[in-house]
Amino acid sequence: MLTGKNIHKSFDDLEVLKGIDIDVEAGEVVVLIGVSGSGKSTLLRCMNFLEMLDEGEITVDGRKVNHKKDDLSKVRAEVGMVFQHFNLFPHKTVLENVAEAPIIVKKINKKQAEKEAYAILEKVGLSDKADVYPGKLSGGQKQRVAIARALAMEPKALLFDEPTSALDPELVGEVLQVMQDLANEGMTMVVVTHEMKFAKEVADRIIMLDEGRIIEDAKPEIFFNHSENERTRQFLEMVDV
Amino acid sequence: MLTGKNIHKSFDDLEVLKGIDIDVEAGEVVVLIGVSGSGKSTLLRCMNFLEMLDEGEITVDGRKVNHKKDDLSKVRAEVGMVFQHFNLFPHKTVLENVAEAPIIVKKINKKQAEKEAYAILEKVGLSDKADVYPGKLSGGQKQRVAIARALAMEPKALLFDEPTSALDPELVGEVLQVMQDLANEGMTMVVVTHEMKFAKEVADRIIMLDEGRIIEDAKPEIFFNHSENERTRQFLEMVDV
Amino acid sequence: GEDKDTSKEKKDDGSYDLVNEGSLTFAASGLYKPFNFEEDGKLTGFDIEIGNAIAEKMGLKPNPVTNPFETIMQGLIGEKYDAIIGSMAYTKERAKHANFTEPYYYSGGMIFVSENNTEIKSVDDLKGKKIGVVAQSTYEEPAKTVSDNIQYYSSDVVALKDLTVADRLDAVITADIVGLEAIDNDFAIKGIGKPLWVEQPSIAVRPENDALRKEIDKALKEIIEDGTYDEISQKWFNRNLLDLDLEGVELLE
Amino acid sequence: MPDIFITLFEVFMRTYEGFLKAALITLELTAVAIVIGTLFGVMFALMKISQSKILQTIANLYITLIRGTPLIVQIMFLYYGITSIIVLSNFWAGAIALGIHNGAYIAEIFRGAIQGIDRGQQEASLAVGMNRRQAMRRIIFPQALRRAIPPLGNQFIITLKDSSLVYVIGVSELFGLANREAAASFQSFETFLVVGLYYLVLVLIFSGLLKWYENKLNVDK
Amino acid sequence: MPDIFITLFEVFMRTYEGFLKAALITLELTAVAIVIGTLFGVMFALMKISQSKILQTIANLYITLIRGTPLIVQIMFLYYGITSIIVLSNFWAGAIALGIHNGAYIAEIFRGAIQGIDRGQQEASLAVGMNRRQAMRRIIFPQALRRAIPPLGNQFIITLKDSSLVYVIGVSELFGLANREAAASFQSFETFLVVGLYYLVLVLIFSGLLKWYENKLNVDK
Ligand SMILES: Nc1ncnc2c1ncn2[C@@H]1O[C@H](COP(=O)(O)OP(=O)(O)OP(=O)(O)O)[C@@H](O)[C@H]1O
Ligand SMILES: Nc1ncnc2c1ncn2[C@@H]1O[C@H](COP(=O)(O)OP(=O)(O)OP(=O)(O)O)[C@@H](O)[C@H]1O
Ligand SMILES: [Mg+2]
Ligand SMILES: [Mg+2]
Repeated sequence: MLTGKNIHKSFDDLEVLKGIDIDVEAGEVVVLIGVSGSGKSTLLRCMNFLEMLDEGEITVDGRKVNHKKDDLSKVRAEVGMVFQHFNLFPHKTVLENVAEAPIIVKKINKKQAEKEAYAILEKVGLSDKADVYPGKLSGGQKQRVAIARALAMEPKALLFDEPTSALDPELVGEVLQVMQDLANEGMTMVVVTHEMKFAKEVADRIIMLDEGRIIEDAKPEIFFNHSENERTRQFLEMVDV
Repeated sequence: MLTGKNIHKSFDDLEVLKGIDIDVEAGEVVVLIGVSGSGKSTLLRCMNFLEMLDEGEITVDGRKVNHKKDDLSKVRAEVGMVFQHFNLFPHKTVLENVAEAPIIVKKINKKQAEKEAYAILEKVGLSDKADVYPGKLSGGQKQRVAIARALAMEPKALLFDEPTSALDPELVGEVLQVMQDLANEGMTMVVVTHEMKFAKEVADRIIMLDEGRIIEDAKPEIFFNHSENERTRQFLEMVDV
Repeated sequence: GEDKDTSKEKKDDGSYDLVNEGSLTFAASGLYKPFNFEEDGKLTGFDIEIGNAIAEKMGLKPNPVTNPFETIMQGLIGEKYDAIIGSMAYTKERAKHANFTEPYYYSGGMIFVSENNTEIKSVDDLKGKKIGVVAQSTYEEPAKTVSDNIQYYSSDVVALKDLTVADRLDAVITADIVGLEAIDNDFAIKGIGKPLWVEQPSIAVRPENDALRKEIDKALKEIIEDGTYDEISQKWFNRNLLDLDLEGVELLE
Repeated sequence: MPDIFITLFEVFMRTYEGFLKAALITLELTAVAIVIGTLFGVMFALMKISQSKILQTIANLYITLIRGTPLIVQIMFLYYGITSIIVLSNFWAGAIALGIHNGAYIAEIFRGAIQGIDRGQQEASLAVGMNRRQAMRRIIFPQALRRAIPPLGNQFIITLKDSSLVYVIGVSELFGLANREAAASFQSFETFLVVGLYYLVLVLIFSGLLKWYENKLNVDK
Repeated sequence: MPDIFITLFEVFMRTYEGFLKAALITLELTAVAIVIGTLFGVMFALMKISQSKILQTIANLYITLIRGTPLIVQIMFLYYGITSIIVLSNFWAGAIALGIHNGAYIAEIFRGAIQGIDRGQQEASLAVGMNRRQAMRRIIFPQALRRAIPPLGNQFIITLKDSSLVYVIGVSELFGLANREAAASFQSFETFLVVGLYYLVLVLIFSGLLKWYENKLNVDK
């Protein structure tokens, strides 16, 4: 469904991604882990075309994306993204945050878009906050709105970049719950997270990045218990599973 | 030598010192400890007249200091102070930092003052840095210069407010060494510190402040091993001696 | 004033353009008492009343406006007003850019000095002295011929005021009437002798609007003939400004 | 001493009707100049942060020219430049000159405000499928505008004072009138003192409003 | 098009001798105004941060009055005010007016710079026995001065442009000369363009020096 082939990406002199091959099947939940600076965020951002590739290609739903010819904003809408710091639009209400893109990108009429947005908010348990501005929400609520906002574009896949690491510990659960529900409904997801419990229970596959390369790609039970990779074992010790 | 009687001090509505009696004898080394916010810094600053008392009095070398009548800057020069963040004068060389006050406060002639400053720098092991600006020094070196600067005024007592807590761990030793040397030479010292080893080995007495009151005042061996005070034992557990 | 899309073409049929239909809009600096200045928020003075009389003769509504002297020509060319009736004297240089009517008064250029000044008694004493003139006034040239130490001003009042400050300025050359007005307002200055230069304040219009100049000239002549002019001049100066003995003085142009 | 106060009071009483009207013109000039300046400012700010080198260069040139020369020179230059092309009233010539001048300063205000918006806002907008233009128009700019209001208010106050310079092209605002009053009454000292008070009062009123708005903004946060 | 360049060149060649002299006067005016402004600025900054309510009030009044009124009104007012007290040439009257104006802005620069110095510097000075005055003179102020230099340089550039306004009191600096040139030659557009370039060059030179100094300062850190 979402594939990357031989992805290379450098910033100035720093080569951050050194040839990544990744293939996410429809309905699959892939958790991406690795130490800080290993290139996890950059990989996600490449898969959503927020960064241009230096080399390699990305295929969405069987269609190869051409950076020059395609309207990237169209393609981006097919792959949603949820950010560590939520990045909600502070000058718009929760409902407007969710309905904004359908209205101006998909040109759906406002009434209809708001009705659908409301339904999505209900799904993430926040319909009662529809008319509130993001400033009044807790971190966990913000992240659930951010997920709703991404869902509103009916993406084929969702990327999450450390969605819970800016949250107070007591608020992590509600966001993971929403993500788990999505996974259960069959959403294709790529999740960068340090929540090993989530990885163990929800992921179909775990991919370990190290210095811009994939050094392990395995099912959770194998990854956590039988990994033969030195770096993986170091990492697992570090995150203290 | 340095006595405070019934010291009260408030900031707006917050009463920080609630009647402190403290008596430091000549040549004595007193270590002041207490949790953050207990009033340690405020007490030191009162003893050096950087803060005015609301009530109570301070006696230096037998002379009661009158805040209104006395020239506080004269009295201050008799009680030196070393700060957590060094507060060296960045626009003056190390030598000038040390010689400045003797020249402009004591009106000693410049040559003589610099000669003496150099001697003091030798004592703290920094005569080779005399012509360097503070910006080029390590934290430990800065603090040793700050001590030299205080010594240059030939104070009767020296106050230290957490002199090592802004330092990288590997630089703490050199500063403590200088302080220990001073103690051995018979300098009267009041030291706020979390360095329990220093307290144990160098202090003649340890005073524990809690919420603006002295709750314990004892020799180190008693303080560390036989304290009957609940708060003291909690504190000692916390700092992990 | 309102924006107006007037064509700049010359018209041959004797008709003329007006910035405001039915009104004669004319400009003065408003800083030149008693010729043009503001009183109770209204422009008044000799120039203004002459302008009003001319407009009435032409069957137009008079509309006096102010514009600083520095930019008064540009305002005319930029069609902010139809004419300058602001004690602007005819000079050859100015005539290259605007068309001038006959002079509507003669003005004598006079030397003014501080009340206490005993040194300067005639134009010959001005050599090397510091002389103040209004920049671009017609007195700039005579000043330059007697001294090369010239101080420029944009207002006569500022220049005359500086005379009262020791060492700032030795003399000011300006219209006698303006200096006398300042004396009336308790400026500690005095005039030296009789007017030495005479300038010819005239009314300026845009070159392409020469038909208007002709009409104004006609109206000017009429008010001189029917006594209106004399009445206005007597009111402000107790004499007729056009009655001047031009013998022995230099006509500035 | 009381003498001067009596004279001042006389001057004040004699002139207040004219000065109140002139103050209105000053305010109108200022308001129009800020509106024009804001249009220019937004345009050049967008050019400056655009991807196009040419647009950037044009914006930099404009900003450098305006910030590198005195306002009064700009007024004169534009006055002579504009009048030879189109016919404008003095008021509009002055307002446009002030507006063009303001544009350079306001451009920097907007550029700062836009670049001060968290990058995440742009990324989030792109991630939901907006293109750059939509992201700017719907997400970045509205937030930047809100931030730009305090410095714009400050610029308004600066313009209020700067508007005194268009007297050179014959606009009857406060300073122009004061000049004429001074020349007519020969009471220059008193007249300029009085007109100074008019400006002061206006500036203080707008500074007060600005402070109030800033406090409100802080409380809202 | 080439026509205008030929005219410009002619105007330039005809006027450059006068303009170079006038530019010198502009620079002298600016320099004197900055020196006077700095003296005033330091004085009022110290008053503003002093313990005395009276001194604070005086400083606030001064700063409010200057910042609340247009420079050109201040020039006129001071010109007539100063004139009735002491005897000054127009150059000095203008320079002093600009200096007093600058003083208010420079006071804020120094106040900011002084208050930006870490409080620990004051405490360390007192702790070694200095009194407040010594601490200010020997420790705080020298550091504040170094910090104040970039904003002072900026103020210099602002003053360079503002100095154009003293033409109203008859100082023959760049703008005053340009005005006369323009009126005499009736080539207003070209003249103001040329004088604008003089200002631009001066401003760019000083901006360049300022950037260079700021970079040096950053490297030194
Ligand atoms: N826009 C950029 N410009 C320059 N360097 C960048 C940029 N974005 C990322 N990098 C660098 O690329 C490397 C990989 O960054 P990336 O954010 O992908 O790591 P990460 O695995 O997500 O780390 P973390 O767990 O800290 O988020 C880092 O060294 C980072 O500094
Ligand atoms: N200048 C001041 N104004 C207002 N409150 C102050 C001031 N100085 C100190 N305080 C308050 O007084 C209390 C005691 O402060 P003090 O610095 O003496 O504590 P401390 O024991 O030195 O703590 P720490 O270990 O954190 O340095 C704190 O609550 C502090 O916030
Ligand atoms: Mg990351
Ligand atoms: Mg402390």
